Amino acid sequence: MDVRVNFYSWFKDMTHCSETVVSLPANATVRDLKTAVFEQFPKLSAVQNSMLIAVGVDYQGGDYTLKNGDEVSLFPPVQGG
Amino acid sequence: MDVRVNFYSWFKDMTHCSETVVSLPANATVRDLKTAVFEQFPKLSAVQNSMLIAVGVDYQGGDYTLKNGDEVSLFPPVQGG
Amino acid sequence: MDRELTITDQPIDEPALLTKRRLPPNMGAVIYFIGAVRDSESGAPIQAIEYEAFEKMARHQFELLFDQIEKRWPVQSIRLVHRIGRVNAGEASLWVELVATHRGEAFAACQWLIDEMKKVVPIWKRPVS
Amino acid sequence: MDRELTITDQPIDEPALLTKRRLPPNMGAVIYFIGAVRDSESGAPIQAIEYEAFEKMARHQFELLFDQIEKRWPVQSIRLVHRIGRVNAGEASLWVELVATHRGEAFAACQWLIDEMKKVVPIWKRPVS
Repeated sequence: MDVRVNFYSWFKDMTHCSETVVSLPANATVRDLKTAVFEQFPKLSAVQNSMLIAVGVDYQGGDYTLKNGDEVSLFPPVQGG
Repeated sequence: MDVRVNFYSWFKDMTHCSETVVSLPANATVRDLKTAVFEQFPKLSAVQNSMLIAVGVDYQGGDYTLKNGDEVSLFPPVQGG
Repeated sequence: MDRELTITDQPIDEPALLTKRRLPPNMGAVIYFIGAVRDSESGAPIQAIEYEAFEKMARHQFELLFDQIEKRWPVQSIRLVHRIGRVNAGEASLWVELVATHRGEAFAACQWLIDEMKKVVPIWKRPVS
Repeated sequence: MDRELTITDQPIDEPALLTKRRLPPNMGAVIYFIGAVRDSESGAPIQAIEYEAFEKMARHQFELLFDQIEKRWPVQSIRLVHRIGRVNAGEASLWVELVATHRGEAFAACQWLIDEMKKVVPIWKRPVS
């Protein structure tokens, strides 16, 4: 399946893009997606400890199983206010 | 010396007046003043545990030595806001 | 610390007070607290509250509290308005504005101020039913 | 609990927001918190902050926080405005209004809301020097 991945804030600066699409096997997890994204954008793996991950509009952990049509967002710590 | 005593809030209702003057010996303390006031207004002694006492615009305890011209205020717990 | 204290028998004009806010560009947080008269007290309906103040002492006690805040928190300014006399239910009796660099000290100082004023500032309430 | 959430690239119009306040007569406490952009960041002068939001998720995360407040404190209403895009130093980026019966819950809920939003609501800052 193809999963769209969005980047926000300075993650966009690191990847030089605001979104990408990664191809994953059926039943792939968020963890699998991260691995695929880090292959495409190695710099991001260095900041994975401060990376937040959302599927749709909810935060999800590595074990979350992705399904077709899911949209994943990767971004640094938020700083509203 | 003569000391003016002011009452506020429901202390006025208990004493039926907003102020009085008590005559005290020189070097009398706030404690002496309370005794004199309670003689004049016995009802007040029943609420002395919730009585606040100011000399001028500052709170004072029983040991405070009064001087000529001091103005004392007796009132129940405050409730601003 | 800038301070402005008003004890008044007139309604609190929040829009006018807002217009006069001074917010220097190095300040990041503003808090307003508005205390309003509720339409019941101890379960019984009321029309208003009549506030009585020993005004001269109230001013002095407010200033002592402001002194304490100045010592304890880096607060830029406080404006406080307390209404006295009859205040109808639904109307504001207390308005406080506090400007500070960060929200932590603004919240801490504002809460402390209101808690303490209710212990030491000689103002009393009398419900009007 | 009434809620009103606005994410906007326009200046926050505090007087207009004040005019639209709903204060039912059984409510005793209103708190406003205004977060303003300061003219320095980490010691260096800045002109503005550029706020970026993942808006759809930001709205959802704000609503989840409001849900939590509704469960935890007896709050009557929350109105929250967060500005995005360029916000010049001295201007407000965040405006929160919270109406409650008593001040204790108003302060607690307001502080909790701001602390939590800074952890979960996807909005980011970029200083403009």
